[in-house]
Amino acid sequence: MDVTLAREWMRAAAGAIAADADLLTRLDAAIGDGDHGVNLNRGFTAVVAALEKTPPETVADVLIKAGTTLMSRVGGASGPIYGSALRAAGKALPPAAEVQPADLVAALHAGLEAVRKLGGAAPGDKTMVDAYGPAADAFEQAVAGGADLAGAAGAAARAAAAGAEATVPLQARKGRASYLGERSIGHQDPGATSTALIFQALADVS
Amino acid sequence: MDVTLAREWMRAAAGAIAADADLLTRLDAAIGDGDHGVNLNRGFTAVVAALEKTPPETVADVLIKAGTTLMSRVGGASGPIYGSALRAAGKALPPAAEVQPADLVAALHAGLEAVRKLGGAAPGDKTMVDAYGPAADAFEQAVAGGADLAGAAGAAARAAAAGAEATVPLQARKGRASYLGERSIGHQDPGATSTALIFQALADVS
Amino acid sequence: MKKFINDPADVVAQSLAGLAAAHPELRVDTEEQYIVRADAPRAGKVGLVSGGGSGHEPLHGGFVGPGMLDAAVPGEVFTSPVPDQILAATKAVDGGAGVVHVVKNYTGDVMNFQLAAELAADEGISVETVLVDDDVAVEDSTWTAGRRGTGATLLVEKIAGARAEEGGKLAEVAAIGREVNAASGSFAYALTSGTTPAAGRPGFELPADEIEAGVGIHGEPGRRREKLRPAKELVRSALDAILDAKTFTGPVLLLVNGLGGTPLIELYLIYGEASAYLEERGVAIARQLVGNYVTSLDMAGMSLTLCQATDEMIRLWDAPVRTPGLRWGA
Amino acid sequence: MKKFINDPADVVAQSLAGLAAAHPELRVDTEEQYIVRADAPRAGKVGLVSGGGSGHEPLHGGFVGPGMLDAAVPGEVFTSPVPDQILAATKAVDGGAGVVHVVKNYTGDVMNFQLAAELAADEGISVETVLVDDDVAVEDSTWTAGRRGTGATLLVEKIAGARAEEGGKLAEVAAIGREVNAASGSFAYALTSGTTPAAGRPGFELPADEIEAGVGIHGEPGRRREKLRPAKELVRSALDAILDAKTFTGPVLLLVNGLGGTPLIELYLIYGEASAYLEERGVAIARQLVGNYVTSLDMAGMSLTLCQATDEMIRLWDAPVRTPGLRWGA
Ligand SMILES: Nc1ncnc2c1ncn2[C@@H]1O[C@H](COP(=O)(O)OP(=O)(O)O)[C@@H](O)[C@H]1O
Ligand SMILES: Nc1ncnc2c1ncn2[C@@H]1O[C@H](COP(=O)(O)OP(=O)(O)O)[C@@H](O)[C@H]1O
Ligand SMILES: [Mg+2]
Ligand SMILES: [Mg+2]
Ligand SMILES: [Mg+2]
Ligand SMILES: [Mg+2]
Repeated sequence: MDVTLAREWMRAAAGAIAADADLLTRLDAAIGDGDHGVNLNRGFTAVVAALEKTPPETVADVLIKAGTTLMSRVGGASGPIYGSALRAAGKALPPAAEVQPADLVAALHAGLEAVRKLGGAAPGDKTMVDAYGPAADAFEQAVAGGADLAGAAGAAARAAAAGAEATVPLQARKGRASYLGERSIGHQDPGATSTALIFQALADVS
Repeated sequence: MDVTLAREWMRAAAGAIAADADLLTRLDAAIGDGDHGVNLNRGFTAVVAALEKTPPETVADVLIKAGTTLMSRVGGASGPIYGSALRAAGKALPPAAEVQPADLVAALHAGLEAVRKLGGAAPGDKTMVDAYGPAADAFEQAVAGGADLAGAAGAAARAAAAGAEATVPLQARKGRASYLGERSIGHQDPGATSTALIFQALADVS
Repeated sequence: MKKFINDPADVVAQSLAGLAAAHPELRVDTEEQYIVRADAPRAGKVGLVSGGGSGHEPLHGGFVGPGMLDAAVPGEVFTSPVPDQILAATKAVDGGAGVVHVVKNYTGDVMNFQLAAELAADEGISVETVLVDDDVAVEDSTWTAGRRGTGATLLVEKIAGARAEEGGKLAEVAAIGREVNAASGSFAYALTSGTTPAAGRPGFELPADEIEAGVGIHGEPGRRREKLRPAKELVRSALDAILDAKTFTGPVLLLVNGLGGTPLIELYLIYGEASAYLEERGVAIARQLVGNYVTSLDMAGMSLTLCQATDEMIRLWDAPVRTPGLRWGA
Repeated sequence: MKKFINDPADVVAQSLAGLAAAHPELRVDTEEQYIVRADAPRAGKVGLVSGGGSGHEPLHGGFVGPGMLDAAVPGEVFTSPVPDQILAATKAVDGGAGVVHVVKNYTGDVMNFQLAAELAADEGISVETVLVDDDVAVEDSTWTAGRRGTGATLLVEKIAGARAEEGGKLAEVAAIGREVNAASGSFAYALTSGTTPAAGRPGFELPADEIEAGVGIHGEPGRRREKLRPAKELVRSALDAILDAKTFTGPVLLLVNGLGGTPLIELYLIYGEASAYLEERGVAIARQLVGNYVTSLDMAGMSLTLCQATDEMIRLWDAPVRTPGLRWGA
């Protein structure tokens, strides 16, 4: 992945979130407070603007700038979570204009670790961890099996989508949806859904 | 009309208003504030209770007590108006257990005069005057033509109903409906409608 | 209809009972149905009484207390109180210096207060009536019952209340009240109708993109139906209507009033638009108030009221007031 | 969706601009998006900062002023503010004695305030956080994000604010705030959902005869759906839930809070029922407040909050406060 591709990824993610903002908001209205799509759309629009204003020169800096922007523009639960994920991922990368799939494996895991440290969610708690975890694992396995970026990103995207869908029958234990208790069952987690969109964006540009 | 009939009239009026309270309220919601049925129902229920508690011995006292009760229980525009109408009508009657149709002619006109004095409404202003006026005139003419109470009351009831219906095309110039300007056109006046019910009650018991 | 009530017929009585329990500094006569300052009657002080149908809270019961009303007389929802009730409140606050009735210009209110004033006169109490008729949406002609009393009622009650509190005589208190009313104009928009407990359904039904312009505070339809427009445009239209109907050169008192179901976040946005437009029109704002004060049950809507304020009015506006609904300096 | 707005994206910013215009006694940083007392920072005084998503007005911006908050940080509607914003407000009120953050227990609020506190610490400002989690509708277990912060937030802000105003030290202000929170419990019912400007439709749709029990203040569905019942029964169920979850022997502070779209006439009726039932249960009421204070946009609903009050809390509750949304003694 080179710095151009990294920026394209963020642009594609922003596009996907804008396109599905309404879906994300509707999912959040069902078991949360109905702002997830609006939140992320505001944040990723700002990310695209920030990356255009002063284009970073390393992949790491693209991710760090994206994360910092999300953190200072999104608010809510998803702002700090996506923000620290991207910042941690960026910080785990070598400071280079181009990074290798193996570097990205480490970065993805560092991001996941940051999410779990900040939010304390375990797999099965019906959060974005349920899409992010399987995606990071699938990416790692694909790379270990010799896949190139496109192949690994495709595997991650499929795993994230499956993970997001698999949140439907779960009862939420973190975030706003947990207030609903059993009534959270039967709905797909909005954060896991947006995570799947972001991995799909990576697959699309790779 | 004897004192028993006078009390039956008030009871029948109360019954008719209770039965049509919802209609009166709906008419009032269209061009007023949607309380006419509730107002009159509260008032006439109190009238029936008051007449039962200490039954008056003259027709005049039935009407005065009914008017006083309405005035102190109804509120709104219709409370003072119906209240003073009945009180003025009662005061115009001889203090007797039984009164003649000619006495009632004078009483009805005294009541109408009180309404016009208190509220200042002229015929055609889309108020209860548009039912009450024709009813009083029809009653008078019937009596002049030799009709008995039943005949005169029937004529008055028909005239009141026609007068109420004739308020539909009028633009209101008094009361709340006047705020609507031209938008008051096309609706029947609730107060004229309740007046028609009260005259119909008289016809029913006569 | 979804409301936190027990029985539509008992709403006013039970709400009054709750008000009495929540505000021990007031005295509530639940029998005669009126609310008075606990220290009423105060010898030598002009009593200030207002009232009207319920459903406009905090008006009027929430404005009883030092510096504002001596008593409030709530009728049934949207129904004027009855003369007996008004008389009882008038007697309760009469300290020998006379009583001012603040009456919103509705046929029912006018008649019932007039009958009460006659009864009070029979008992030797001097009553002066201040009629409030600030709503410029209604034409002031012989073709209507005249302009309605709406937002300016709060201004009249606050300013006349302060004048009475500082010892103003009957004629003086009534005079400043009338002056405030004459200097005021209001205009309101409704996004939805309120629902009375008794009727159980909204007074009118509006399509999703339509609003009523020129509504009063009783759920009655307005002067005309319009398409929903941005707040900025609605504020300008409302202010234009007021500025066209009466002369305002400033400084003004500006009341941005919610009709009950409008969140504060919107009322403050409206205030921002209103103050910007008044500046554009060269009208200075001396004092302002933003909130749900003169309401129409749960109606989503807002009214704007301007009052061309004299120094004297501003002084009285700033005077301490201590009521459940309006309080400062005390 | 019918609202008095111009563009859903600008609602919070434009409403803040209006607040700034309406309250010259406050200072509003429209760039960083926070509201501070005009005299901030005050040397030696502990600063009190709160915030959260917008849509709960007058909470929090309406509670900025002497005796209560030094600053408020409004996020977008129902969305926690961001760390930069919270940091800016924290710096604006830091008078050298440290700053207390009052944070409602929502994942987003907790994270964003925590990040801001870390950034503030980096700049040498001591921050203590008081977490508010009074909503007994949510089980306090590892299976949830813990209880939500709702009505008790007002009590914490008022009482800790008074303690800071009289010169309390950082640890003392935080301690009384935590004490108030620990002593409080709340429960809410919704008759309708509120509508966020961004979503443009109600958070949930309810049939004409159903209500949500155990809702929070973000338009989220509650713990369960129930049939509408008389107010008396709903009040008893809500109080039972609170009295079961925590021990209250009185004297208590009782807050009857409307969620935005509930008329005062209903809130006072509710207060009447609540005070009668508490008497029945042997719980004395020391102080009470009735109104729309911690709202959820235009949601028709109400919450009850009880706080087992110490003499010290009552003393601080009675202390003067001068804010747009709560004012007495000043
Ligand atoms: N503790 C947590 N750990 C990981 N993800 C979380 C946590 N809490 C919430 N989330 C995610 O955040 C999403 C909600 O984001 P958003 O709606 O933007 O914020 P908010 O809940 O503050 O309104 C949830 O769908 C969930 O995936
Ligand atoms: N000035 C008036 N003269 C005669 N009748 C009037 C006048 N004003 C109103 N009314 C009558 O009163 C009726 C409304 O009564 P009601 O709804 O009980 O009182 P309110 O208008 O105070 O709510 C109207 O339909 C009209 O017939
Ligand atoms: Mg959300
Ligand atoms: Mg009516
Ligand atoms: Mg009425
Ligand atoms: Mg949110």
